[in-house]
Amino acid sequence: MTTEVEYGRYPVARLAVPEWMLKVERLGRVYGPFDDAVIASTGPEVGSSKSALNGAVVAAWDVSFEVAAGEALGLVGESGSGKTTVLRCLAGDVAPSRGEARLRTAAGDVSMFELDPSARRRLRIDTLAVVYQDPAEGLKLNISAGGNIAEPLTAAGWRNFGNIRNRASELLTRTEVPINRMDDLVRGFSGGMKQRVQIAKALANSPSVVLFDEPTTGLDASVAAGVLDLIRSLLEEHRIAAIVVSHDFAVIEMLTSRCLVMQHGRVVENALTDQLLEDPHHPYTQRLVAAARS
Amino acid sequence: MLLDDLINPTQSDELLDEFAKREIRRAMLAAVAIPGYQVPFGSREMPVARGWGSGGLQITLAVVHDDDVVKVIDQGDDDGVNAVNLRRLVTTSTGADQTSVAAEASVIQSRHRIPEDGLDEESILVLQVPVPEPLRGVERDMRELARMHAEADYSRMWVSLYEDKVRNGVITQTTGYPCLVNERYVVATTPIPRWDIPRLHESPFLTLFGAGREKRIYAIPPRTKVEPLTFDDVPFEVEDADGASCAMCKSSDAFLVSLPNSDVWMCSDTDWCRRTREANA
Amino acid sequence: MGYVSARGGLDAIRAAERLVRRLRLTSESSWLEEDQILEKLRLLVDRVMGEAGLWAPRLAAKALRQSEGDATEAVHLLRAYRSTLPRFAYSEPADADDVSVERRIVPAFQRVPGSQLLGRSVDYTARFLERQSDDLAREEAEKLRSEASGTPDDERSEAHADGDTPQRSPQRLLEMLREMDLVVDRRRADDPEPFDITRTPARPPAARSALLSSMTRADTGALVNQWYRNILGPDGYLHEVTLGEVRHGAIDVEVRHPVTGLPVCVSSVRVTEVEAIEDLEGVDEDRTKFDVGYGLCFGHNERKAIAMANLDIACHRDAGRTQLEQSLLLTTDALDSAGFLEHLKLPHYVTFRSMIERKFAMRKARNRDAS
Amino acid sequence: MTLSALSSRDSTLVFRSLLTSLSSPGEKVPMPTHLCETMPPRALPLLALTDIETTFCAPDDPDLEAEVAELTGSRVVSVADANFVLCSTPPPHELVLHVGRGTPLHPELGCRLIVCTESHEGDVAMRLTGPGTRPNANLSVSASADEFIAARNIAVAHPPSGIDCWLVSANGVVVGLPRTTLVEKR
Repeated sequence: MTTEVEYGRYPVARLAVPEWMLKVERLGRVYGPFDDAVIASTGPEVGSSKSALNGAVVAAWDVSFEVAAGEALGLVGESGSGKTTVLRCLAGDVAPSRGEARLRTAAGDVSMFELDPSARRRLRIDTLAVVYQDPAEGLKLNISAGGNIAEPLTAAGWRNFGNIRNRASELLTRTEVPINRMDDLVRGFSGGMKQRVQIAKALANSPSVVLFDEPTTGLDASVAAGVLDLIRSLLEEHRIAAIVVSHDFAVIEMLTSRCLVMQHGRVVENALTDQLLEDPHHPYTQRLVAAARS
Repeated sequence: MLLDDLINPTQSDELLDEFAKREIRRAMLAAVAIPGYQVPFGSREMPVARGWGSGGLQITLAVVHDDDVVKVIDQGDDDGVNAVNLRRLVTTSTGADQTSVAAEASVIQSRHRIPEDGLDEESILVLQVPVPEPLRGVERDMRELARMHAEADYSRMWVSLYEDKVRNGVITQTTGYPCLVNERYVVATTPIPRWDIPRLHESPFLTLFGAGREKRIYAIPPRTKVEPLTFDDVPFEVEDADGASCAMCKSSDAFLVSLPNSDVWMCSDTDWCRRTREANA
Repeated sequence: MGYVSARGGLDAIRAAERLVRRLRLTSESSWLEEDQILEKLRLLVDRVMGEAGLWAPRLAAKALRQSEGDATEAVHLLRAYRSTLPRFAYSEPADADDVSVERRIVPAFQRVPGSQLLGRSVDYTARFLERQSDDLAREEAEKLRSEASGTPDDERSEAHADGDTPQRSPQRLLEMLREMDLVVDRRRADDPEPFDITRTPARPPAARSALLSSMTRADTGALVNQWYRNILGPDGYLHEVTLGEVRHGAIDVEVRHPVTGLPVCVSSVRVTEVEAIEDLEGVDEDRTKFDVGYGLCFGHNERKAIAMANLDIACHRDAGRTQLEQSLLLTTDALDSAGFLEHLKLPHYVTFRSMIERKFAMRKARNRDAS
Repeated sequence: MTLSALSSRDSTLVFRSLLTSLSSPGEKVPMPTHLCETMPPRALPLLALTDIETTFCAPDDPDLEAEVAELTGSRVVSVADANFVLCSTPPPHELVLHVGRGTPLHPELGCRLIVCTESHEGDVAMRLTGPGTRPNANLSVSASADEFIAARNIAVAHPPSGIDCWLVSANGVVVGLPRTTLVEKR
């Protein structure tokens, strides 16, 4: 970590001893058989994540970073760059081919990739939440907004109907979902409203880490801005360690203090977000920034 | 036994071979040791159709010997066709005696009811189960169902109760109310009415559940915690007959069934009704 | 007064039993001999044995007679009888290459080593309902009987167009495709015990042997429907395969003698066997090769074996992505589905009473909220 | 030792004793007297429950093992693979920790362990709680069985996987300890 103090958006935790909440080391995910030669045959220099040797796809390789409480880290890149693969490995939706991810929990540090699937799922209840790009992935559309929030609550042992209702309405209020929609099926909600419900659900058990996968992609600009505002204020409020995956530098700029730029499965640049926007080093980053500024 | 005997069978009352009984017994013992867990077993075809009590029948045949006294009911009625048929098969193939009085029976096989009274520490209750999987309403994929039970992950069941209450003002689950056994497994309580559910909790008797078609046996041992799934602040409700009483025996503290569009109510447990009438007389 | 379920239940049941039995035994026509059923309704007997999972032609004939032609009922009778029998031993593994074929076709090639052998099949006959009088038919039968067996017709149907002499154990097309390195090799080096679906209920994810056993015992119609549903139905993930082998023939079943320890033949069974060649085109598949699905069932039942072979390879390629495996394992057994359907005829007045009670409870709750 | 195959009725009677003992952990349940008088009672659970579909072993009782295999057709396998394990004396720690416990998906694959004890009287008093136990259910075991109980407690510590035990006394009284029973020293 750099000693030069550049105040990002959430500098507090970073200035203190690097008190990571989630630490990822040499994460890799390859589709198909691979060895060193296959890995070497892919990447930004080659211009592809697909190996010409055997057709294996090196979706992500050698990705390392850490995130502290109260900090938001961005993963930026075009589609196919590997950023969503990284997020899905951390979420437990995809098994990594290599690497380690350590998560700090109340019960001590755990190596997430070494946990059995059932322990992984338990982490998702109250420690690590995910907000997906597609609300259908994070929500059950045929269940009411309140019912969607009831799921993580009951999974965490809540058994009082009144308390569940209160907590759900508190979360929906906080995420600016009209409370009179609480008992309506999510299916009938607008895209922005669905994302707000998904965020409310993610926060139900006050997780210490939240992963956002393109949280505003697909929303109208004005709606997206509102959702981003919400996420930003929630991150400030809850001292969450967040990872935000986006292809859009505007989103990264608004939410994160530091970010990794990914291309063809590799991290090509890793810097403070402000710095990166002002002075991008890698040509790919320069291109992305230019696109965002235009 | 010779091959020739196998292909030229003589008539016999035996419905299950000895090895089949052993296998069913092993499954039953596992079921008792893991209360509420659905133990898979090599369910055999019985002379009754799957869905007509073939699971309950296999259990009863594997449990009963000639010193036993059996009671068999359907809907609480000893004289229903299914009950009569099964009782006949059990008594002829095991030599067991029969009774309609629950207190006299050592083994009671039932479809859809627990007798109103008479079950004690000496009783074994065998319930016929059409659908043993309590979570099927919230999940269809069996791989996922197995996982949910293995991890005691029942949050989706709770969500369905939440949704039910929100939408309908009450929990609308009718019979076969899902219960948590020994704070671990959610079970389908055959479809017995909610009226009978409280009697499963810390009961003096052993209850064995047999699902022949789905090839599952599960059990609730005596003196075991059985909690109907409901929220702390939403009381579990048994069927309410609005103060009605049986037209024949005047009972109001029994599970009553009625005629269509009428105020005439009757006990579903016919033997209880008979005994109550005799006591009244 | 009051609802009374069939009171005097035992008398009613006995009367129903007597009625069924009396009308069956005393019908006007002459007694139906087992041999007649075995010969004249041989395909029905085969089908019943296959769905019962029990090779016992005479018992199957008895069951069909008793069930008055209801195949599912006959399957039920056979299986329930089997429940009363102990299992003393396991048979020795039988090699399908030892099947002595009576019919064998290879649609994938015009000419194959070992020859095409059409054998006894209506596939090539015109499906006219024969309306000749019984007398004429008997006359024809007499005439045919007087001709020696092994007539030119038999020979010709066996020889097919390629003129080769048919072999009883011809080399498989699959072997030749393997020699051409055209088939994904999924044979495994270890030899796991086959899954016994009569002892352990098969549920997904299951071993391939569990899937094959379930299908071989499945209801023929159910399996054909599963196949077609996956061709034209809403799921639609099934390819149309090319058939590599369709065979019907007999094979010996051996059991080790409990005293001598030597294998002894206890029966000869007839089976239908099918190998279905699948074109691979998935992203994670070797597109330069084929894969093969397998079907085998008791008796002569080509529809079932073909559906089975196609569903076998479909299920392998599906690899758990959909619930095809669950459908095949859990929904194709004749007795499971028919039994559950028929249980709806049982009294359900306790459950229905509970349902009505909830309807009123919901109304009460609604009125309470409204006021 | 001369064992004989159980009749259908006797198998049922032995099974009922075993069923009662697992339904009421800690309760002293006699097995049928007429069988206990003619055969070593410890063999009865195996004779009643095993057949060619099962596996078992009796590592410290090879004669009995051979006879049971002959009579029931049950296959003799290693301790770790056996559905049933019979121990003529309270087994050592290692054996108890070695038997199969099943998995969360298939807890029923856990082993049934049959353990012989001289009697159900001993110096070490245990309190039993859990499904089926009566109020104040208890168990007295000898010091040698005490070690076994400690190992058993480890084997059942991660439900639903675990093992189920029967303690069979020399006079044919069986005490069931299903995996759900909490056994604590008093």
